[in-house]
Amino acid sequence: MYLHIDPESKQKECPWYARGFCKHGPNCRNKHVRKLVCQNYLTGFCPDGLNCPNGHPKYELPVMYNNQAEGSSDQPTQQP
Amino acid sequence: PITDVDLDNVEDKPWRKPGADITDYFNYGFNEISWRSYCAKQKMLRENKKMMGDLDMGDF
Amino acid sequence: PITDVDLDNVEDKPWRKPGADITDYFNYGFNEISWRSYCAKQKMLRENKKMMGDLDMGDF
Ligand SMILES: [Zn+2]
Ligand SMILES: [Zn+2]
Repeated sequence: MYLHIDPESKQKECPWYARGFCKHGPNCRNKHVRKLVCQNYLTGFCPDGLNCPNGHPKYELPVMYNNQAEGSSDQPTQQP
Repeated sequence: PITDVDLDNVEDKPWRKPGADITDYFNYGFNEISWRSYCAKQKMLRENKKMMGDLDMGDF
Repeated sequence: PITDVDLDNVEDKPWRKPGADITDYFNYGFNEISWRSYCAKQKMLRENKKMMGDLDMGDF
């Protein structure tokens, strides 16, 4: 991997990748944390919630990213 | 499968707690009520399919 | 929501290129096909639910 992106800036987990897909791939400014998917959550319900060892790909992006549905930028817009 | 798990058997229903995010537990916008009805429907479909499997599918 | 990201609008689909690592783009073992069907399931179940909301849920 070419570290032309400062690894320091990769500290934050990428919200798009955490939801399943990020179009920036290896060039993303955020960290792509690879996980296994929770089959229960994929079916529709997982009783373990946040304690589940596997990933729950959420549908909605965090509020601060909502104006960037296309993932056009990896920098969150600061909401007042 | 998870659709056979009765929500009544899930102890202390953590998604109901204050501050809990229901989307940590339910996907596809389900809540307790809609998830129950979805599971019931899935069960019905499975049973229907089993019954159909006992028939000659060539008739359909 | 994440389903607003249309794969068809992603120019030149870099994950298809030789040498590309698809797991840089797709998490959870998704690929283009399974990701599209996951998004379709999201849309379908959420739209269904909206329709069901207009009915009396007691019927289900
Ligand atoms: Zn990313
Ligand atoms: Zn889970």
